Amino acid sequence: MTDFPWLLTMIAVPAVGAAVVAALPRGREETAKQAALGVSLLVLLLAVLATVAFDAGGERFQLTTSVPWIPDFGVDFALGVDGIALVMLLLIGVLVPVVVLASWRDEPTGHRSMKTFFAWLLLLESLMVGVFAATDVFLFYVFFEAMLVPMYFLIGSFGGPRRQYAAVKFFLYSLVGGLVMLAAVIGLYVVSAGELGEGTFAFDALRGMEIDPGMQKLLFLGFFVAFAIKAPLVPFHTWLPDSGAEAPIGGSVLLVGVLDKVGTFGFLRYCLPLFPDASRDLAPYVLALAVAGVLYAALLAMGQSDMKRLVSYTSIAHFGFIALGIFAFTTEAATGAVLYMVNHGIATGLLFLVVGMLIARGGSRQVGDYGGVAAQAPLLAGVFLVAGLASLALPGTNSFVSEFLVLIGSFPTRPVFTVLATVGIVLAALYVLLLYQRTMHGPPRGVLLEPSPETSAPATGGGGGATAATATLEAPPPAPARLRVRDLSRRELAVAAPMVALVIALGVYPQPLIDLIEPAVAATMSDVGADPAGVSPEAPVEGTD
Amino acid sequence: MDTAPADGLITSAWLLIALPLAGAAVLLLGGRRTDRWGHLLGTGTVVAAFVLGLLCTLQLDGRRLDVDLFTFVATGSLDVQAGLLFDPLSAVFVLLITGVGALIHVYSIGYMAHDPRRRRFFAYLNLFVAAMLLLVLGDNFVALYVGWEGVGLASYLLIAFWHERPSAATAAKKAFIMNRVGDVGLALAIFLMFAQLGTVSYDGVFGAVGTLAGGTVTAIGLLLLLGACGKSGQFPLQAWLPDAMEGPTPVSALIHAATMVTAGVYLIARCAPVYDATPTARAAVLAVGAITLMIGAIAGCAQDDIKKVLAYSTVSQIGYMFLAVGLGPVGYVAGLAHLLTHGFFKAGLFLGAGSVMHAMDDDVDMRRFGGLASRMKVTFVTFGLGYLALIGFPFLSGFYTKDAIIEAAFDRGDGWGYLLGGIAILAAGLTAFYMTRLMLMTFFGRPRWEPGVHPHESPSVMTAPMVLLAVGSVLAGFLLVVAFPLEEWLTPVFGEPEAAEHVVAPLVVSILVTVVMALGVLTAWLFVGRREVPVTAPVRVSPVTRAARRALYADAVNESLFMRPGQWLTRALVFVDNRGVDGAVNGLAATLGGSSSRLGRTQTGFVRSYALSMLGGAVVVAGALLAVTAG
Amino acid sequence: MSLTHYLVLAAILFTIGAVGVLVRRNAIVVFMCVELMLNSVNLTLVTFARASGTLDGQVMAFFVMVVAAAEVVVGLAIIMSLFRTRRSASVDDANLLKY
Amino acid sequence: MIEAPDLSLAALAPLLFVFGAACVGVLVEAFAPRESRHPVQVAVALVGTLGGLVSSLLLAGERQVTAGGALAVDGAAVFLQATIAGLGALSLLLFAERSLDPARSAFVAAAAVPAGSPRDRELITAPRVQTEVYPLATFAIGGMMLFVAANDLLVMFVALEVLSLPLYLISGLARRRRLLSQEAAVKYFLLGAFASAFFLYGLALVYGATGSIRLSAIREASAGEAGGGVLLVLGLALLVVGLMFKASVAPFHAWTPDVYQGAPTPVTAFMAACTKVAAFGAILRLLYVAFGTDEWTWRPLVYGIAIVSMVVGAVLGLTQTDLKRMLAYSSIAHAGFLLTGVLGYGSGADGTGSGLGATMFYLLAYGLTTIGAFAVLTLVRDGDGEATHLSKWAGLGRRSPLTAAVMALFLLALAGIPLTSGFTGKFAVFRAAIDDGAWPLVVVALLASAVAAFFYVRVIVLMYFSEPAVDGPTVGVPGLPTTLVLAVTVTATVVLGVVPGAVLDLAQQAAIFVG
Repeated sequence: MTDFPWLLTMIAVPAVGAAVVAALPRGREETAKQAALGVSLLVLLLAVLATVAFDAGGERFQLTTSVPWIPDFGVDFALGVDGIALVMLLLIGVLVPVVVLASWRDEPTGHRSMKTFFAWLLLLESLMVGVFAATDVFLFYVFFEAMLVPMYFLIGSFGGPRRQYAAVKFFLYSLVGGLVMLAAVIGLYVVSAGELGEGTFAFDALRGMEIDPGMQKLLFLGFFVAFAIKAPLVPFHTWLPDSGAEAPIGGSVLLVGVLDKVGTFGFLRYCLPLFPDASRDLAPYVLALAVAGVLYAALLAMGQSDMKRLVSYTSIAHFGFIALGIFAFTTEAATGAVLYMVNHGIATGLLFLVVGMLIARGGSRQVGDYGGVAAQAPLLAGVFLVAGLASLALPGTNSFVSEFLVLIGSFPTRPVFTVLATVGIVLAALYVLLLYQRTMHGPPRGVLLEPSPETSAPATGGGGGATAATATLEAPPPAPARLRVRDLSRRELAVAAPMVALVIALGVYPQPLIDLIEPAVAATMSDVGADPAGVSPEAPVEGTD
Repeated sequence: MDTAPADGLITSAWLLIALPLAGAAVLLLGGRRTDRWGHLLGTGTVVAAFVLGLLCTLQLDGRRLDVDLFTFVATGSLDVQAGLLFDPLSAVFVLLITGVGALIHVYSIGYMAHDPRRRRFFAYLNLFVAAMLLLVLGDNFVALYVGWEGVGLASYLLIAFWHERPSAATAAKKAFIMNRVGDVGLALAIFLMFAQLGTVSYDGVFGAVGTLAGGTVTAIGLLLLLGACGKSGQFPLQAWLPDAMEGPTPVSALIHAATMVTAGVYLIARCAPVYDATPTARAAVLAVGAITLMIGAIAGCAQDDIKKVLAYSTVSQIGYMFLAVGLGPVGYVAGLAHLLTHGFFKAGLFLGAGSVMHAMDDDVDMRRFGGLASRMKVTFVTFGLGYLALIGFPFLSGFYTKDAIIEAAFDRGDGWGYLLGGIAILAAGLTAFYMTRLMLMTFFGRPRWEPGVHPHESPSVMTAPMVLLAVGSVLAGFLLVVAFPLEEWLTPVFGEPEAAEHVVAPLVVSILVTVVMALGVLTAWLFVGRREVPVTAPVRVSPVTRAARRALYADAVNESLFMRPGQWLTRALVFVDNRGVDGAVNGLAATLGGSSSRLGRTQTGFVRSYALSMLGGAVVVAGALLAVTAG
Repeated sequence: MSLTHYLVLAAILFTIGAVGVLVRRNAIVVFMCVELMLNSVNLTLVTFARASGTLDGQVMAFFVMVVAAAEVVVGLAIIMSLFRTRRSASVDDANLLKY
Repeated sequence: MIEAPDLSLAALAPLLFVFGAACVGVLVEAFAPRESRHPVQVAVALVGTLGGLVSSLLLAGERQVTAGGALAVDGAAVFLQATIAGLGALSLLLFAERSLDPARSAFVAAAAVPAGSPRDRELITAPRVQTEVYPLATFAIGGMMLFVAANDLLVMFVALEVLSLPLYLISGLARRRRLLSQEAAVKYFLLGAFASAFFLYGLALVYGATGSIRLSAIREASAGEAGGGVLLVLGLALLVVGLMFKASVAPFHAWTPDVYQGAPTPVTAFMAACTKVAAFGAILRLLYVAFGTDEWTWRPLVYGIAIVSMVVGAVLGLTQTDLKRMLAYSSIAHAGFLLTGVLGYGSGADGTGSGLGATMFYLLAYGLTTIGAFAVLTLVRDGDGEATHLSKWAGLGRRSPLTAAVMALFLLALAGIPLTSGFTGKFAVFRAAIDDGAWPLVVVALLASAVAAFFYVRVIVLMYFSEPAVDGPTVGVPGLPTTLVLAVTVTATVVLGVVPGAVLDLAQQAAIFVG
């Protein structure tokens, strides 16, 4: 079972699926949807089977495949996963089918066929699997950059009104980061040629090198900038609100849920083990950025009137927490950070999805255009609340475990930063509840208001919108305002239910995931010179009497 | 004291939490199918939990038993087990929560009978009971924290139950946020314990408190106190509790009077080993208690909303409890006893207030009440008993437990002891004043009802719990202090009670308190009972009254210190982010674009200028090469 | 006269040619200036050939002349077609392609 | 008794094929009947270039100096000759496309007829095809192939002229927008001649300084510092100026946008791809062989020029609204990237760096991609010929998804996105440069890439994310030649991006100069 090329299959299946979906004749949208769902479910199955095949206590990298690719550069097509990468693959496996299902009936704004949408989505899935599964730095870089292209098209072709601006901004930001990283990747190779006699990109070989501290700093910065743009840390973050807001909902979910995790994953996988001295030296600065992000983005989230922008800003705050966990250099915090990566994907993914469902009903992204939805769509409101609570890391939801681990693990080594970040949990409660109260609570109002009966009759014709608008001006205010909003449909329930279930399940019993993650985190911590066994208490514990 | 693994029925103590939780899950997931019998299920699970809790308590026999469930989170050196601790302290709370909870569930069947969302109400109530039980049963600080925030969620859901009302939605949010501020303190305390001791279990932490530096223990104590203040509506986080009265009245009774708000007292009592080691933090608890005691009592005197009066009263009474537990070993039992009796009479008072509101078409303004004593006999009698218990009428519950606290305060023996005792006695007088005012305005005098209001007694499903609670209000004090002393029951937790050296004789204190109480009642009668109560509140009042009406400007302070600056900050940051951070990037792009078009102008299209640029380039190249060679 | 004088003269001629390219407008004249530059090179080559005592430089000069002749053919053809279209041989008039 | 120079015909076979074909082409032009000329000319030119390609491929591994020392047939020469021949053949196919323009050809029917005259208007739609471009282009290809093999400066000069003169002519042969085309030709010619004069003067000075024009002799002389000094340095400077002009490196780039825009698009493709290869081949040979020991002199110079070129190309490209002009600025930026590869010569004077191989690979990859990009430009037309204005391309992705997809691929490759040949090439040259310690240059190069990416991406945005223009262009159905070109270039762009191993290896093995 372990000999089966799981990872290669997980890359190949969606790629082939994308090609097949793209090659479908025009007008076969239904087939495209079903094929995309089937393929993504197959990948989920593969991810689960791969997890079964993975031995948590075994070698660091498992399920490995390695083929020489560009011998001239010393590049291998080398795949393999540790626990950290594996849980990310599981996250991809879960999110993509959900996204496919959520995009089932999306009316694309660009009049483009959904067939193309699903083809890009599957291609994106393939590349996302690749980026987490690569154990060759060059290969990682290739996937890292190639991933931009499908996302760029998803935003640009299927996004909101300012999609062109958002797509270009996304592409250029990421590209700039990627190019800076490219310099570092090449530098790493050159260094490895000096250190090891022969240039290589193999992660395991690079990990063992002793690099000159000055060089380490340069290379670290090269990688760091790329990752800090990807998993936006303040001040590299301004692309995310635009992209998150303009992307189609499915795109936003994958963008924030998975794509941006490559950044934090990169911190942990590449920055720390490859440049341990530089990581230690520069950690205070990174932590300052991370904590600044937690507070700054949370405050900004409160100031947003666009729901998708708001959720994007919350993600920036969450990325601050993840970075805090990674750069605190304790096993507890880093395990929490990895768990956070998964949980944030689920929680914020759900939040984006449910915000998308609301937007699908009202056609507006403005918070102010909604109100009192809970009274008539209790299921929608309930899912919204669960997503919001997960976002503010309420105990019992998955995010709590990870946020708690990050903070409790960071506190022993970085008390000041941790205390500041902990203040962020109040702000998190504020932005979530403000959003929830404004949209779901209160008297009915906003774009979903039912037009009064006498005006709805003539509006059956073509330009209903205009007629209704002019009519409401003349008509007396209707006595009991009601919203014209339907509660979640079966399809939407099928989207939300597994996510809600995961939110609760991982909130109550996260230990299986932690068991997967911890060995890899511990290995990383010993690379960076921290005690892999975790924090040792400052005061001696005497036997309890 | 050693912790032993649970045996017998207590091994299934997890069912205490699981039962109401399952009830909540069934009701929430079951949807409309469960509408018909949902309230019965909800009530049934809590009653079952009460019975189970009672049986467990009977088996307990003063032991400290641990129920290990599963590994919640274990990574690195952090090991958090999901486990329950069943000891005399938690048993007391289990009985209070499930007992009062069950009564209030029964009451709610009637109170919410006509609400289309009754099923969901019971689901939330069940959720609350489950979370609250987790809070008191957890055997480590993380479990406590989970329950802690869980009750916060339930409280949020229930305050916002009528969420179409913007005031309810806002009150719920306010409650959650202010609680979260406290939660930060609790969380930081847990982080500090882990960093210092490497453990978060009660046993581990309490066993090793002695090894910690004094400053660290004080820090932990203060942080825990912050958490307690948030949950219990104590100064400076007291402002949310009166607003929380926006929720349905049973909620106010159960959550915002009897149980959840007392969690802070539980926390401090549970962490007695920590506070025993830090006089500084204990002093802070005392200060918080005393200040809140007065704030609540003063604000309670000027409210016209019947539930607000009770809410401020709750704030004030919990202040008593904080004062008590802040006194250290001598006060823990006194504080907890008052907590229990308060649970009975305040729940009873709220249920009575609910009954009154039920009769008055959900009006809460006492200025439009009056003369209800004859129309609602059961309510009047039960409410009256609760009232007497609260103001400390001799030989009713409050008399025993409040006096004990005041005695304990005097027993400090120093000047502070007299000050605290004096404050407590003064507040007792104020309590008598505002509660008498409430009684007079509601039940006596001339009816001032709105047209169309026809007060009537509530159905028996509502009055029965009120009667039971009234009985409790009358007897609880005697039972807990005299008949079956709580002190003995809790000895395994807090150790043998020290023989108290009374500075002021208990009898003197009792007489003093009773006299002050009588003065309060008298004053209230002079101010309210003798005159006609205006239907609208007078505008021209003294600054003291104005301040009391606005609860000593707590909201104003919060608004001007946090909310408005926060809003400005947010607005400023949005501007900075759009214009500054994003602007810098866009500016860079614009600069590039601008230089592109400016540079593009050099591409004039004239061959001769191209040739010039080439010649210039050649000269530069040659010059540079020569320079390099020469240099 | 030393060889240096010849070299300096050639350099002066080259410069005159280059400056001519920059200042003259008539395409033919510009082109003639280029030819002047080529011929200054020829002078240089011959001078150096003389200095080194080999014939290489002189042979190269012949090569240059041949190439220059070819260039003239091509150049005149191109300038001619431009002139016939625009009725002007001014290089400044050919200014449609810019920025 | 004069000894006949040693002449290895086998080693010269690629050149002979191409020049032979060019001469035959002239004869065909003279003697074949007008009707049959076009197919015959195309056949002759293709046979010549493909013969050149095949024979140079067969020469792989050859290392010798022949033709009396005038020509070096070494790895680099053969690789670049094959590249030029291949790219030349693809360009010729673009020349031969007959189904896109209603008038059956992109080239003017009678160049001598004044533009805009009644006769010209008559001819513009007449299905008359002129075929002189084929022998001219074949001569240019031959000149380029000679250029990269030239082992002495005089041969290099002659080759420079042989490749330039036909290019001047065919730049002016556009059928439509003839005024622009003629202007381009005049500008190219005058500036080209001006640059040649610089080159020539440099040649003379080097000759004076070292007494020889043989590259190996110059190397010895400069190493010995015997005849070095000011003359040699000045000579090097002027030679470099002449070559940089051809390679359209800033600040000698001024002609590039104008000529690229004005010339017929197939010719632009030809120039962009083949001229660049040839010019860089000569630059590499000059710097590595003749001045390889003088590395310390030219290194800072190339460093600076590379930065200027990248920045100018990237920044000026930002605001272009004409696709051909935009690609011209892109070509200038790419010249800068190539120069970073040139810097990866290797530490010390032994030339062990991977710069040569990397640069050659980059040239191949860039040449193929750029020909492809220009080929796509020939497809998108409106009433007035090719629609090269950016605004016309709005919504092309919806109107003609395949064309847009192919163009997007080329643009992504030019931007250097992984899994395209552009990325592999960039990676190779940057690695060579960093290997040689030139990492500040690489950082600049990467920033310039980012800036340049903006204008590539902007085209994609227009094609895919904008509403189609109302009076949008039509997308022609390409005939066999253009289809072939697109197929080859698309395949190459993807293959060199995904599995570049074999070709990289080939370039690295061929990275040998003799002489």
